[in-house]
Amino acid sequence: MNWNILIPELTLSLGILLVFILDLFASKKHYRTLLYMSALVPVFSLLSLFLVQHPAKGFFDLFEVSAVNLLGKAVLYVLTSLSLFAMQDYYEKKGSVYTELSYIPLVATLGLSLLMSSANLVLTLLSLELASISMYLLVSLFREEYLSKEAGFKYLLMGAVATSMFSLGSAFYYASTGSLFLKEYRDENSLFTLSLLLILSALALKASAVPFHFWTPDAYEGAPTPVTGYLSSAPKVALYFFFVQLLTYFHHLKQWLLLLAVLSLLSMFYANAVAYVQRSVKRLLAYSTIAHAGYFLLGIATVESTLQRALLFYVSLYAFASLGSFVIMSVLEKKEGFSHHLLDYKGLYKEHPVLASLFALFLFAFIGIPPMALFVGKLGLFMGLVETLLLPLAFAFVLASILSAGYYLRVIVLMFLEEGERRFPPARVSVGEALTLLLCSFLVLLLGVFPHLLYDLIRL
Amino acid sequence: MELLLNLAIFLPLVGAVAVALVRKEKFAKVVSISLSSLVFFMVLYLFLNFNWQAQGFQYITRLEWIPSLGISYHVGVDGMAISLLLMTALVFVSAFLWSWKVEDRPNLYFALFLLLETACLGVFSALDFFLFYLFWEGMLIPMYFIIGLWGHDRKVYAANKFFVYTFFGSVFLLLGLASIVVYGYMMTGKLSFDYTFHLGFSYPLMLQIAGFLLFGLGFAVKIPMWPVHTWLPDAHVEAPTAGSVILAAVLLKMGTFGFVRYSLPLFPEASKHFIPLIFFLSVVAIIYAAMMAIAQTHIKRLIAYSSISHMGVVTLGTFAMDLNALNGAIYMMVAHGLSSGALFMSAGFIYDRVHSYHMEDLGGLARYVPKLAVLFMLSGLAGIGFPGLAGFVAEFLVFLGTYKNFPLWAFVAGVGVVLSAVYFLYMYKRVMFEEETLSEYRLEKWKHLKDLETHHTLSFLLLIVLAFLMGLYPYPFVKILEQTSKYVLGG
Amino acid sequence: MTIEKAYMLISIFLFLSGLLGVIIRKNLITLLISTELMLNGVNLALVSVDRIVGGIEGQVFALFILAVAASEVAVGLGLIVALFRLRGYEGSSEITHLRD
Amino acid sequence: MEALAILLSPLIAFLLIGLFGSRMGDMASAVLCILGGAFSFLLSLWTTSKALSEPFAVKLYDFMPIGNYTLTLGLYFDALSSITTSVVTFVATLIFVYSVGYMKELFGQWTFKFYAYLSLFLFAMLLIVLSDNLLGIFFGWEGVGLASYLLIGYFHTQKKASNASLEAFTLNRVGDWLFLFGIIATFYLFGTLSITEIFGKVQAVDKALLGLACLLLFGGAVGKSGQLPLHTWLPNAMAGPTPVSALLHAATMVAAGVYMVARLYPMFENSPQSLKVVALIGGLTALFAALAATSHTDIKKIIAFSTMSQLGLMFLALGLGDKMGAMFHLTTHAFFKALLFLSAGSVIHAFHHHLYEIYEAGGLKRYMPATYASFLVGALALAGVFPLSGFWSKDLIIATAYHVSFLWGVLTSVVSFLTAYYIFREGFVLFHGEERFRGRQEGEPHESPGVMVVPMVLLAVMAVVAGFFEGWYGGVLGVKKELHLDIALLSTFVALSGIGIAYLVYVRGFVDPHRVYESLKPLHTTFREQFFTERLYHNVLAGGYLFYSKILYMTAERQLIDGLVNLTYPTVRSTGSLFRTLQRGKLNFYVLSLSFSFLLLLALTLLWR
Amino acid sequence: MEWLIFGFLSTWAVLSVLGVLFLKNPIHALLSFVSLILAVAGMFLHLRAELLAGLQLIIYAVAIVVFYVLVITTIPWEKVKRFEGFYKREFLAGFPILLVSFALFAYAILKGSFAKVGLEVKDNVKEVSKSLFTTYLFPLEVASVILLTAMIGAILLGRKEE
Repeated sequence: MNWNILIPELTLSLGILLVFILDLFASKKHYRTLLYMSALVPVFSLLSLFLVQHPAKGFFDLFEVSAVNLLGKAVLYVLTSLSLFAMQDYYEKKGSVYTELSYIPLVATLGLSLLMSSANLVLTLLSLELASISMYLLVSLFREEYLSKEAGFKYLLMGAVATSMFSLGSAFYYASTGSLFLKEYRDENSLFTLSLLLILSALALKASAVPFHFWTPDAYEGAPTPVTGYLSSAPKVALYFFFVQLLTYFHHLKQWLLLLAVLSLLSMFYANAVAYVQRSVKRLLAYSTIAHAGYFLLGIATVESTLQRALLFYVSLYAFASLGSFVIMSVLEKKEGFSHHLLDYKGLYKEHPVLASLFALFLFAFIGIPPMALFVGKLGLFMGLVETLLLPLAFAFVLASILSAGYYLRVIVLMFLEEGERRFPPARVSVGEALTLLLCSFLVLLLGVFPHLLYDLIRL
Repeated sequence: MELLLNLAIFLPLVGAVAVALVRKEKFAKVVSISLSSLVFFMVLYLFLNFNWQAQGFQYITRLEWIPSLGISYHVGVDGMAISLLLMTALVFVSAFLWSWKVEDRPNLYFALFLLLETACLGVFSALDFFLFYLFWEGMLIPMYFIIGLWGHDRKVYAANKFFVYTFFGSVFLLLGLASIVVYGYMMTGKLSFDYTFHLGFSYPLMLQIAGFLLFGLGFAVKIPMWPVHTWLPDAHVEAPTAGSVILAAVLLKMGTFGFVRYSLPLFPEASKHFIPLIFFLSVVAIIYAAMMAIAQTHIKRLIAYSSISHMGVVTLGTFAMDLNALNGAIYMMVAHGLSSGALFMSAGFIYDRVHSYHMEDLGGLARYVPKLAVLFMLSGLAGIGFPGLAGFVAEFLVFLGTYKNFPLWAFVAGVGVVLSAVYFLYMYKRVMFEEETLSEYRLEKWKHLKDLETHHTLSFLLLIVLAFLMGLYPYPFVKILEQTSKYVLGG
Repeated sequence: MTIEKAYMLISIFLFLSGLLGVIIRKNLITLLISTELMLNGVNLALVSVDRIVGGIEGQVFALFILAVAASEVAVGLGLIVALFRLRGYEGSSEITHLRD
Repeated sequence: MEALAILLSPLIAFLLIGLFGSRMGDMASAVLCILGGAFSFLLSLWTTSKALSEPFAVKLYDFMPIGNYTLTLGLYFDALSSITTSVVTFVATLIFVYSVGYMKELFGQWTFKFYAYLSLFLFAMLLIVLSDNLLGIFFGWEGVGLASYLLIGYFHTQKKASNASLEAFTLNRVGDWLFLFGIIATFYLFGTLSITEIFGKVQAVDKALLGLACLLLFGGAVGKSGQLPLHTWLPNAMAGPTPVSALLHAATMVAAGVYMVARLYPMFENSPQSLKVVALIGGLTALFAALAATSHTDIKKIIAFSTMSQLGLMFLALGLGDKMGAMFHLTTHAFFKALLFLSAGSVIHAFHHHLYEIYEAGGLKRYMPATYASFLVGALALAGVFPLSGFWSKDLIIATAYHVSFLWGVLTSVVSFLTAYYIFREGFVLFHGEERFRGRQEGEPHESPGVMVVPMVLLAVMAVVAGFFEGWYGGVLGVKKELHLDIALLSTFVALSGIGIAYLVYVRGFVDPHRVYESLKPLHTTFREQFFTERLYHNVLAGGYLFYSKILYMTAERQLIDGLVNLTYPTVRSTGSLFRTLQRGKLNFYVLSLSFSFLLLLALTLLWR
Repeated sequence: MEWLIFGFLSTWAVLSVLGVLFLKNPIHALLSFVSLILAVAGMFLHLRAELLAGLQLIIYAVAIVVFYVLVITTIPWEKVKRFEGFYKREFLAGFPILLVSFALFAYAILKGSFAKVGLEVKDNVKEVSKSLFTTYLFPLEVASVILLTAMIGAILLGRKEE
């Protein structure tokens, strides 16, 4: 047993255990301490990443680490820590304190972390499930809030469908390759093709690509906002790091490119169109996530290190930007009577210049304006698509990103260029939220100007 | 010297941060004006020391920036760039002076303008695609907010239209950049965003055509060429005066600059291939926009259309494949920057005093604001290519150069000379003359109008004086462009 | 057509019936049951594949699926109870408060 | 240096007046303006004496590089340019002086502008005359256009004046457009823009292209000189103050076209086709304008049409190869036409700028003897009565016309006849007959002050004596001309008969002119409406341009292009709301959609080949 | 004989599935589901997956179904009446879709080539357990975490909020 490769996850698990035990004995008073403690757990895991020797395999080859998935884990841990920091005040203000909240996100992260390293479909399924079930819980854990439960149930049911699809896909994979380990398989075989479709569909559902996106807007809207932030960032990173691994095994199928092209085109255009008719900013950002899923899927359309590196860079920074914007929304939601209706954002700049500016920063980043880091990802994708001569896809990407500018701008217009009608009591930004926001925006800007700090680490 | 160029680019950025942080109104104004003047003098110094006989770029700074992507911080100027830099720096001084009396959120206002200045200076001096694009898009956000926050009634519509439209162009531009960078990578195995690195390639025709179209779409929107021009009138109409000035004087030049700097040297065959198309679009722009201009009653919209018309002359000259025409086109960029800036100031001043842009509400102002009348007239003359002012030299060179290979096109485009005089003087007549058509009420109001204040006059004079200088003694200004034009035309 | 393949077909039938169940059933509990139906179908498929290829990994996988199914049901039922507490009993057609 | 000073003194005057006029006051500005003009005149006399013996050039500075060629601005003094300079500065100075009296009433109302414009005009005009290269000529060309625009629109509060100035500038610009391309074509023909160098190479170039260049250049002259078809601005330009009409629209600026063609005559000479066009346009305009003049009743417009007509004659002469005749007529015409305008201005001044219709005045002889005398001299000179200057110069042209073709000769004779008729018609109606102005204003009309009369007298003297310089003028231009007795007799007869008819009709009352005009109404209207060209231009061309621009703006721009642009947003939105129906919150429906799309993907995957 | 057993079991399973899908009352549907579980367990036995058959019975028939029963008993049934049965329209739309899907799946299965591992399995239970505790030990641990989390979640969600 090569325990070395499991150190980060073990650290995480120990942390979970510690927090769990403390939670059992601590009363609600200590909620804040617990949450901050748990926010520090991923930091330790992050540090422990440096102890891992890579590349290596272990646990009967079920589990493998490489430079890339370690990087993914690092990003994941940072995201988790940040979103935990941002959770504390929101739940307090909303009167929905659960001490359990301190470790459930960690469990989800554990699942995602395992997902990135899994080399066997069993482990993939289980880690995915671990993450999913914790996320169902996170979505629905909102005291006395019907919408949160509804979102949770919808997410759960769609998730269950995905699980069974994934399992069936695994069954076909097993039938065609004779093993559940991910490995090279090069025959033309309808069973294998079927397994590709099923597994891809299940993962696409988790990644909320059209037409498997239906849960996304509802779950995002119903979930407590910091959780939405977590949902829109951490799983994406893990999934796409996993996707890049999966690419090795499936890309030779001629259906792979076709399926991904269809999925990504649908996602881009569908989501960008529907986002225009949203009335809630939260839902709007949910659709933005779907559209971005479309962009990201382009990154794995075919094997080309330029593409995949750009994708991983893009998705990591997207996660930060997305987390940041949802944290801003959660700060705003602490105001009495604030819903996320577009009109509530009117004149936000007057009331909260800093928050509004940061939100605008993230929105501009989503549009893909330099010097925000997402731009570099976009550029990388363009380059990769050109390099692989997938020019129609590049064109579609261009059109979709132009299309998307409109609805982001609408939010910016409301915040900056229009006068507010409703008056809300001002919202305070807690320390944790401030930390998260600062770090997210800092990273988005810094890595926009010096992308190589991260880019060079992504070695495929 | 090299340092000076970098300082000139980034001083405004520093200023922007300072102005945004120190929330004092006076501080903002003083800092902006003094910084921009400083930048202007730096650029002027560089301009005067520019070796106009030397080929290639000068004042080059090259630092490794993002080595793994082949991106470097690479700035430098050629004759065209230094001329445009000079014009840009001057126009910004002028715009800041003009904004001396801004009362609405002055700190943000000046900070955005300073940001814009860095972006504009950067675009003209970047020698790296990535850096270029960074600055290119960097101007989008400040301008968006300038239009959106300080604009007039339909500012939101205009700002959005401006943003989406120009973004539309620039994403295609980005795709084009990516394509040629990738091509360079595939050919040499070296990933490089460096402009000079790519100059050496001769791309296959298909790639040239694709690249030309992608780049061209980005530039065409910014210029703006017919028929992707409709954002411009709206943006101008709604923008605050200084915003319009910068928009017309500097931002539009980015597109034409891009054509000269990128499209022509990188895609020479494709450029030749597309001459008929570009000429058609240019001539249509010249005549069509002139017709649009005469149809307006809104003076700013009229001036905006005149910009489109003049930009048609620039694109015509750019693609005439002739040294003189190209010189003229570049000259036109600078000249138009000066004249259109001054024209928008005039319109803005009228609005400040009378609160209307509409010709129906105006008339007979000449008697009451004589200084404006003079400067407005001079600006207009500079715009319509009156000899002795910069615009004439430019138009003459463009038509001269174009006539060599494409006499008919040049001749037809020359109608613009007539039409521009018509719409400008028509507007001037409706705004400044014809007092007898005024109502009693207005006449009474006009009697209390205040003429230009000192800061207005100064900002006018800055532009007009340079326009005169360039019109009366174009020799050095044309000479400085020659090497640029030569290498752009490949020889 | 071996008997294992026939079982495969039955398993697909079960899977798709589960999907159909999710599509047509009104009651939240029956929705959950339908997802179980899908998972059962998958299990059957795994076991029959095991027989066809002559291995045991399918059964192992099926075991894990049982665990997963159990945990999903647990959470799902918890949610149903919570929904019931908050709104009284709601059918699936009425959990449509989150919509565009 | 002194050569440069000719050019610079009006420029300096302009700058000083422009910058400090409001502080100096109007009178000081006027004085400055006159001083600038006078100084220029004196210097030009001096340089003329030098240039007559030996043409010389003054290089100013390198203006701009055109490819490998460097365009250097400079001045060129030869007989033609220096004499013209002297004439221009002389007439200009006199008119500047005159205008002090004329504009006196307006002093205190920023009248210094007027002098600034006048100085500017003089500078630009001298630039045309003196430049040694085409581009320099173009500079002056546009400069006088601007000055003309500003001066016509001097009374800018009036709609009429500002419209007229706009029209003038526009039509001039049309000419300038052609002129500009003429310059460009010339440049490509000769590789240079310097006129002296051009003359050296004129034999060597392609004739067809030379013809094209000449025609384009001539286009500029057409615009500037108010020839057909760019003529309508000239009569309307009379909206400006009278000194302006005298200086710009009679003596100098409009003559610039003629001067330019004469200046570039070596080019035109080598391209007979273009000369034919010049002759045709000139001849047509001469007749056309003369006809129009017979039917107009505006004091100044009649003289304006006369100017057009005379310019037409000059072009005809040029076209027929008589450069000297044209230039000499240009010179004499400058004197007597300026004189006529000044006299007319004097009348207008007498009525405090309220009277413009000839039929509203009458019998002024008694009140304004000096003006009357001046007008008479001017009219006689214009009619070409021996021995006034007009006789000599016109005689040259008519002789040339008869020499070339009988048809041209008849044309010139008819024009001469008409000229004599209409100018005396105006004179007689104004100064003879009953005093129709009674009751229109308080007090009696009075003679103009000395400051106006003296220039008139001086001009009258010149108008009388200038003709005697014919021989000398021909000598310095290197052309030998002798008097053709038959032609001289014929034209004197023609002129006298024109005067006679006018006398019979308007002084003797032989027939009632109103009834005659009434009975010939269609003809009269046609002439008066300039063969409806003005209406054509104003209503059809200008109006049509405006109309179609507006239509195009409303349709192509707003509806089509911008409409399409604006359509994107609703399109996307409606697409969005269409797709939104999928997301109605119903779980069953979600799964159904999911299954359906899954089926499609399944089919795609399995059946894709 | 084999086919006979298959026929019996599959008929049973199909009938139970129809019950789950179309029986109005959720309790009846649940009962059909239990019957299906038994049928599937039988199939497992028939396919010689004894361990799985046992676990199927234990986990599904006992644990999961008990969950359901517990929940169902806490819900007052008179309110549920409104939401019994199934949507006809969705059925009409969904049925053909799934029918076609079934055809495609069947096509793929029948056409597909299965791998051959060729492991001689003597004692199924032993082999599976061995695999479970060697190769798949790690996933087993993960599964336990899942179950734990789900348990905590169920408690959190199901308990009465104070």
